[in-house]
Amino acid sequence: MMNTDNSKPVEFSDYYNPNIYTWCTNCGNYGIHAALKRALVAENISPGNTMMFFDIGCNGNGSDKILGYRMHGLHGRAIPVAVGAHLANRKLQTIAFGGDGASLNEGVNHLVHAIRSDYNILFILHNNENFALTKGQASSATETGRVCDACPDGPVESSINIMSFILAMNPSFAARSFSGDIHQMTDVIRAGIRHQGFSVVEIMQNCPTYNRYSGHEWYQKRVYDVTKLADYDKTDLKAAQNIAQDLKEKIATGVLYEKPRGDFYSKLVNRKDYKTELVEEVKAGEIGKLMEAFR
Amino acid sequence: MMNTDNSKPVEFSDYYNPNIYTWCTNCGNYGIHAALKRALVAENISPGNTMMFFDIGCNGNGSDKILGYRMHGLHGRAIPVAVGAHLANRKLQTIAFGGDGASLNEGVNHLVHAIRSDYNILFILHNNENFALTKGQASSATETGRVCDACPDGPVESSINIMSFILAMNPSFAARSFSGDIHQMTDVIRAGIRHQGFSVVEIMQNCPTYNRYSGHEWYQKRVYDVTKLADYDKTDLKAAQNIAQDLKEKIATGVLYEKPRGDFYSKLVNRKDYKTELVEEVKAGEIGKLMEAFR
Amino acid sequence: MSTKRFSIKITGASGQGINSIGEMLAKALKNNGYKIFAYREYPSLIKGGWSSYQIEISDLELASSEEKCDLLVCLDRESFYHYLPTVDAGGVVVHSLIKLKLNETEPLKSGARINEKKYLEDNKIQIEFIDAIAESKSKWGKGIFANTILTGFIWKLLGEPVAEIESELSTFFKNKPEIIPTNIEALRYGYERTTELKQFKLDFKKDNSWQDSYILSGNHVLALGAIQAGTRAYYSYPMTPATSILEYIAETSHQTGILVKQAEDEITAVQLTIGSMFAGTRAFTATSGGGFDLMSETLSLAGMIETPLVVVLAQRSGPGTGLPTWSGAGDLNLAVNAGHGEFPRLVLAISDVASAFIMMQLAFEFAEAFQIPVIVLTEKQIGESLYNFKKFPLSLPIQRYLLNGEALKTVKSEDRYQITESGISPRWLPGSSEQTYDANSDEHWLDGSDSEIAEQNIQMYEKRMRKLTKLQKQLPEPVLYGNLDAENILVGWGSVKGAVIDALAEIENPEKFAYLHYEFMFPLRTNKLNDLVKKGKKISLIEGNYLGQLGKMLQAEIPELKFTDKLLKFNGRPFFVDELSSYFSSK
Amino acid sequence: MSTKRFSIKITGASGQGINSIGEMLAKALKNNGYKIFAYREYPSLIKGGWSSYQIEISDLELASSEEKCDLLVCLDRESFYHYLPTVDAGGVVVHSLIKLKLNETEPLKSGARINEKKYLEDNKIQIEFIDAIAESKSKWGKGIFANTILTGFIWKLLGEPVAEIESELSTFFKNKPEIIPTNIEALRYGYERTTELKQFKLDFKKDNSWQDSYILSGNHVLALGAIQAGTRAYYSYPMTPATSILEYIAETSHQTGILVKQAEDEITAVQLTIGSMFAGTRAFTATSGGGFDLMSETLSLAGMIETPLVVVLAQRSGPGTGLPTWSGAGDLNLAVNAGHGEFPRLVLAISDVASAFIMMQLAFEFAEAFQIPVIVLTEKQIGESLYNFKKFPLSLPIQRYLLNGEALKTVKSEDRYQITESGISPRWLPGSSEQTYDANSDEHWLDGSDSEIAEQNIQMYEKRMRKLTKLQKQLPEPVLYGNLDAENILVGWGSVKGAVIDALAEIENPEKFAYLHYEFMFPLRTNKLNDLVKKGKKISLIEGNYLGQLGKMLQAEIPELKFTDKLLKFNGRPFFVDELSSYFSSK
Ligand SMILES: Cc1ncc(C[n+]2csc(CCOP(=O)(O)OP(=O)(O)O)c2C)c(N)n1
Ligand SMILES: Cc1ncc(C[n+]2csc(CCOP(=O)(O)OP(=O)(O)O)c2C)c(N)n1
Ligand code: SF4
Ligand code: SF4
Ligand SMILES: [Mg+2]
Ligand SMILES: [Mg+2]
Repeated sequence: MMNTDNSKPVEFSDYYNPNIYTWCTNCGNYGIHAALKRALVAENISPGNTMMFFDIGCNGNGSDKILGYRMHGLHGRAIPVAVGAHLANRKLQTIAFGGDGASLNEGVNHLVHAIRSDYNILFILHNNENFALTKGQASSATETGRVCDACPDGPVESSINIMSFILAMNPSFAARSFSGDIHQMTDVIRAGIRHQGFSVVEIMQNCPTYNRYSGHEWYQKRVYDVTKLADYDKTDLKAAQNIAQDLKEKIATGVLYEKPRGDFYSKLVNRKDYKTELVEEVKAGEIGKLMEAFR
Repeated sequence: MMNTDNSKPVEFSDYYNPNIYTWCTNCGNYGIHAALKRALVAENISPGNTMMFFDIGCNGNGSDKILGYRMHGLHGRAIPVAVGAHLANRKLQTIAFGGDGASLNEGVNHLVHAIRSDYNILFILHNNENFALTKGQASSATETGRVCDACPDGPVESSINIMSFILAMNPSFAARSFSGDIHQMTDVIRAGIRHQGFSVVEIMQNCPTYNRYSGHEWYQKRVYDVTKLADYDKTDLKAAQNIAQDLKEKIATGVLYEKPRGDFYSKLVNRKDYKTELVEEVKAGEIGKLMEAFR
Repeated sequence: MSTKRFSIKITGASGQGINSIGEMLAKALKNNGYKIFAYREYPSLIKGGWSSYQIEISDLELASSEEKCDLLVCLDRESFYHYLPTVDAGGVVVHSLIKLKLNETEPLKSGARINEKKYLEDNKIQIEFIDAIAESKSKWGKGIFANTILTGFIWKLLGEPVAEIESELSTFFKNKPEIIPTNIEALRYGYERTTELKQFKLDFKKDNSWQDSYILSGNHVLALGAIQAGTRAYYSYPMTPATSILEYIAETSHQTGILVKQAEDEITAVQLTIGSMFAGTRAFTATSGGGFDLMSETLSLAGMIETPLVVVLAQRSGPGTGLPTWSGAGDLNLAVNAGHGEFPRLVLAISDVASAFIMMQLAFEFAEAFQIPVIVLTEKQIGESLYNFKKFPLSLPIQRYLLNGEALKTVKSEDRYQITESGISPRWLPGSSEQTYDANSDEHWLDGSDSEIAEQNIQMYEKRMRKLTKLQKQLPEPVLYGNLDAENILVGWGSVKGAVIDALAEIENPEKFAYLHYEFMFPLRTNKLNDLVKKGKKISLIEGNYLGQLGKMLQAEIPELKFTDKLLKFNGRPFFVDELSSYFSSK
Repeated sequence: MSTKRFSIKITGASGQGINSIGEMLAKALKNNGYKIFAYREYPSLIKGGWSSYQIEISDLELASSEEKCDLLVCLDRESFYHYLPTVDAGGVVVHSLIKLKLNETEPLKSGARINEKKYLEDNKIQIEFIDAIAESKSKWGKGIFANTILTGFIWKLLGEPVAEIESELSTFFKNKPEIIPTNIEALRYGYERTTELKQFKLDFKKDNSWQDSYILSGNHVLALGAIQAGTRAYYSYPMTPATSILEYIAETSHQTGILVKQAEDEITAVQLTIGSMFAGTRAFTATSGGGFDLMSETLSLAGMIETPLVVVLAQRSGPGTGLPTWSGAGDLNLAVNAGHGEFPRLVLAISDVASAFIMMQLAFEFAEAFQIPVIVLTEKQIGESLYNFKKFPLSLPIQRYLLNGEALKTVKSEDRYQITESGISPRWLPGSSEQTYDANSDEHWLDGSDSEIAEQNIQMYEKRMRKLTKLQKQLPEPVLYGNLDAENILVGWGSVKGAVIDALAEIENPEKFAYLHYEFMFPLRTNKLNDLVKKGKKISLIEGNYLGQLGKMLQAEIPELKFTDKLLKFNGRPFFVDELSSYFSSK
């Protein structure tokens, strides 16, 4: 179920979709798409060998602006549907995308359980700290007290630091980047693709329209790359948890944590001896033996 | 909306419901109900002043074996329905109950968000490490690899340490107890009732029928009460997180963490000047002023 | 082109400010004594795409739009391409598109530009370019007065005196007084600008008493109806076209004291709602189809535990995410059948602002009187269109149907789910007595305790379902509008009403038609329709969906019912008055 | 008491082991050449309450139970109180209740004990006490052989030779050979025990070829049907009465290699399923009503993106949590209407084991052929009853309806949602071509890209809905059982079939009746029924719900259809053959 003649290297233009982007000027999503394409090209994965699952949200409006086998599904559900596809055909690269609203509000259950289940997919979380597509309401990542649409006094709930949340769930791979840094995004996405297990990449995504608090410059001033720290050990979960906490002064980016531990499918005892993918196995099942037990 | 003539102290028998319990012999739920009643009596809260919200699960089968204004609602939803009731009438004591399946599987979103929202209710989590009512399937709290119903090889997913999960969400009150210790359960339930905010009490609940791994004696040997530790500081979140991790050798119980920070309702700016409860305010709204804006 | 109304379409990309132009014009027109109706189209994205703010002007009260327009204003190219074909013969186009080149070839594929040159010529449409941004820049050093210039220019084309629009502009910017003077200048500049275009003349009777009429969206009025009904808590998760209810209730929460919680998802929103209703306040939630699906398990819960619940289902075009910012009426079957198992429910459908106000009050009334879930259907077309009207309909008295006073002293736990003839059992609130009960989603007996005894199970099931019989008896029959003796009857529900009634007011042969309008969708009353069927009337169906969902429901009740015609529309657009007028005229 | 069958009810509290006794007896009986059917009642709790394992014995193939029984065995008091009234006149009761005192007064309230003494006398029922635990203790030092003693005793009452039950017991305990010898002793002890009771004689023809027939539950066969159809992944969240599908597929997963994931909730389960189907394997999920509600948004998604999906809805009695371990057929309306917006779907209803096997294969066939969601209804009564049968029905060839080979070389992205006459567009799997597409839940155009252009929106909507027309044409008409020329026609679906057909085999006047059975519930085929209506037959409805849901659907299609009678049952119990026999006989 892989079609590509791998002799021809994948090019950036292979992902070109003639539909016109509909994001606002300076929206961070442009950078994310650019990095995504670069990473896929660098990994030599063609559109025909990629499955992408988009959530409903501004981020998801990119689904028809790129190529690949895509689904633009339901709000909050990009992760489980991607996992289902991945389990059926692991030969293709599976990537899911979701906003902070999708991932921490409507679909937080999926994030929690995907991390503990170790599905081997890449999840890119577009964190713009609001529900952008519905015009700027608060998400779990919106700062407490920040006035926004439908919330004249700002939310009273504690805000969730998404990376801290992810790291508290004991992931096997967690990276953070910023939509203004295409190089770093490309790198962490590539690392996420290569990691065997559930790879979460949180991207702090500019939303000049609804998030005027932390814009491009604001982030630019604060982000730093952990790989540039002399003694950073990305296999140390506690260290990652500590460094991820600051979202005000110095914001850690890069692969904050990575410790492979095998993925879901490869731990399934009953699939150990199979060389084929589920998608290749659809044929009349052998029920004769099973029926014998009921005589 | 409070009916009780408070002059007459509440008695244990006030909570007596003639329906016969349907739990298995030695089920930990018996002890939990006993402690619950004791705590309510000790706090002098009558059934008529209590609202209890039961989940679907073995724990929820207690709903018609006690008195109080009760709802036995949907699987996984005890928390939000309890919160809705509480917000409508804070004069009554609101308590929600749920199993580990309900709280970490079907309804984990509610647990995450109730903690960050600081609703002033008590939540009692019956953790028997399985889906008991549906006959013993794995929950998120079931140990990895533990063979159980519908899982002949045991779950491959990482198991969730429920108290660690709760503490990672930065709660304002988190206690753990064991269904074999009625005194301690009574104490932590009372502390939870008194706490202003979302109080989670995890009870490690014996399920002799489906959880033969960690029975009464097993726990008995391992639990210790943090209040008996000379230098335990229950306002230190990190300390609580550390001490909560061990579920194998020495299991910490008691109020592990408590740091009041005000509850949801009292943070609502537009409710500041109200002396009444929402339930007392239902009358024709004054829309005249509002309409002026549309001329 | 209708002589009974004049319509202006202001179009542009999302984010270009067409709504501000539209609102200002709409208010100024109504302050001038005209009656207006405004309709909006916009895409599901934040910037770009094409969108429109369309204003109808008349001396009749309106509740619908034309598909065609008399004056089209275009701020961006996509909008021009898209909306040009909607300009009526003899109409006018004003645009700000630098170096616009009209297409002169026939379109080859779906969605492509029409032969614009030919269209303009064939239809004798005048077109004029105004480089408003450049003019603004050259006058005031920056482009931001472009929209004000255009507003002034449009006002001039309408032939209205400049004073009215000036005063409306001042009101519009009242929170930024510093910018008013230059905007007034820009407005006058636009108004006085020379033009080749013909000037329209609004040939409608002005009604001075109309000046302090209201302009409100259906969602505003829906929220006001709920506030009128004593709502004290609102729980919701944003979803178009219900989001503006959340926005409005939140924005006014300091005035009303309503507790507003944006929940983490729709399941939470509806569970919070039923929790609050259980405790005894009035609360509701609103969502669209996808969110409603998620709430449906809770509808079934409400039916079982006999706890009142009010859920607004604001329809858009489905399935899936569908056309999230467009209208539709395809969720009637869903509202009637969602939620597992069998339980009594009431489904109401709002059709316009008056109906929004009353239906929300009735929703609470019936939910509490019958202890059932009530689903209120509305549509993007109703929720986001702007209606112009003078008087709010009647406020209904609030009744709670709760035990209190003496009754509470003798009540027993077993009364809560008493088997009664009507199916309605006594209800009292938590905290009001020491006789407590279990609102048990497991099948239960009198005090809510579990029961698996067949005989009790039947009795309790029948008791619940009997409420449906009583409820149906209590609901009104649908209302017949138009010539009550007409030969041709149209049956419909929802926003269809506005378009049909407006069309009947515009055609030559209105006496041939009547319109039977359903607002109480389930359980259905069918006597009136049955009579019409018996009288041999020609009955036709009009609905905003593909399947003719109401039609099927009616046919299940009235065997003899056959539809002469079915007018079904399911492309996200509402029924337009002009398409209905042609339909009627052709009969 | 039917002469065509004999029925034994083994009753006790949950956890007392009645299922083991039942299973052993059932297998031994079928090994003896009898035909059996077993039906289970149990409460929604782990220990306690009352439950029963009922075995019907006959020389006819059976698919239903009697309400009454000939032999009642009671291991605990609650069961005795509850089930005594189900013992038929002339029957026998065996119990182990120490110091049981029969009630001799009339019951005062619902659910209370009947006047037991009078009931026994009036009906000439013999009763005997066996202190099986004490006897076991006195013989072997511990009580655990009590059930085996009772099994031996029952076998003796049936008048069957002891060898058969001995060999079945050995098979039953084959994994614990060390306990077999003492159990055999206990069995013989029970068999040889003296008794005052009359001995029955099973007066049925033995069929030796029946010895290697199968005994399986409906859920087993449903799973086997899915395995036969090539299912490679199963995703589910436990919920009675669907849980045993999960259990069975998990237990056999080493043999089948099926990937099994118990999901964190139902939304996840159905999303995993549609994801796997999108990628091109065959996967499905099963749940009951409450979980189905949560899945309904995904049905709508599947409809929109035209991705095959198979969901089993295992019905129990609702609403809410309802009677979680009891049966019902109240979710037909839900299956037909769940999920927002309009989209084509297929609803199938299983009626017994043969149907379970075929319907699961057809579910995948239609889901893939039409690229639609397929909902398969079943019931606790079917899923958890044990059917005894000899041959699995036919296996259907597997077709995938996917582009492959040469076709893939010329395919274009725009082919994916091509507008076709049938409504079905080409589908090819991810990875099979570099021409990719967007399965877009937003309304879209040919390659799945967003579209808000009215004309395209209509075309795509109509294309999807056209599939419904083709599908309906392709589905078979319902099957008419019994005397095809009969005057009285019963129409029904689901487990009703077994009871009706069994009853027709037992009554004196079968020629007066025929039964029209629906398995394809939506879209409905109504020609056959229409013909019967036109012929003036008396049509009656039989359904396991209150509203007569199929009846209403049929009436919406066939105006002339009136029901002479409605047999509606909604107390968690299936239709029993004896209640239907009396109904028929009274006609
Ligand atoms: C079930 C459901 N509920 C609500 C919505 C409406 N909705 C669409 S996008 C969105 C939030 C988007 O926020 P986020 O996930 O952060 O994405 P962003 O737009 O910020 O990229 C919501 C609430 C929906 N489509 N479906
Ligand atoms: C929506 C829904 N899904 C599934 C079920 C079936 N169900 C009932 S209880 C339960 C799990 C119970 O586990 P837990 O919450 O840990 O409670 P316990 O029985 O262990 O006390 C499940 C899956 C249900 N009632 N509703
Ligand atoms: S609203 Fe924000 S996230 Fe959405 S397109 Fe605009 S800038 Fe991007
Ligand atoms: S199964 Fe477990 S939790 Fe349920 S009643 Fe029995 S012991 Fe208690
Ligand atoms: Mg966002
Ligand atoms: Mg549990």
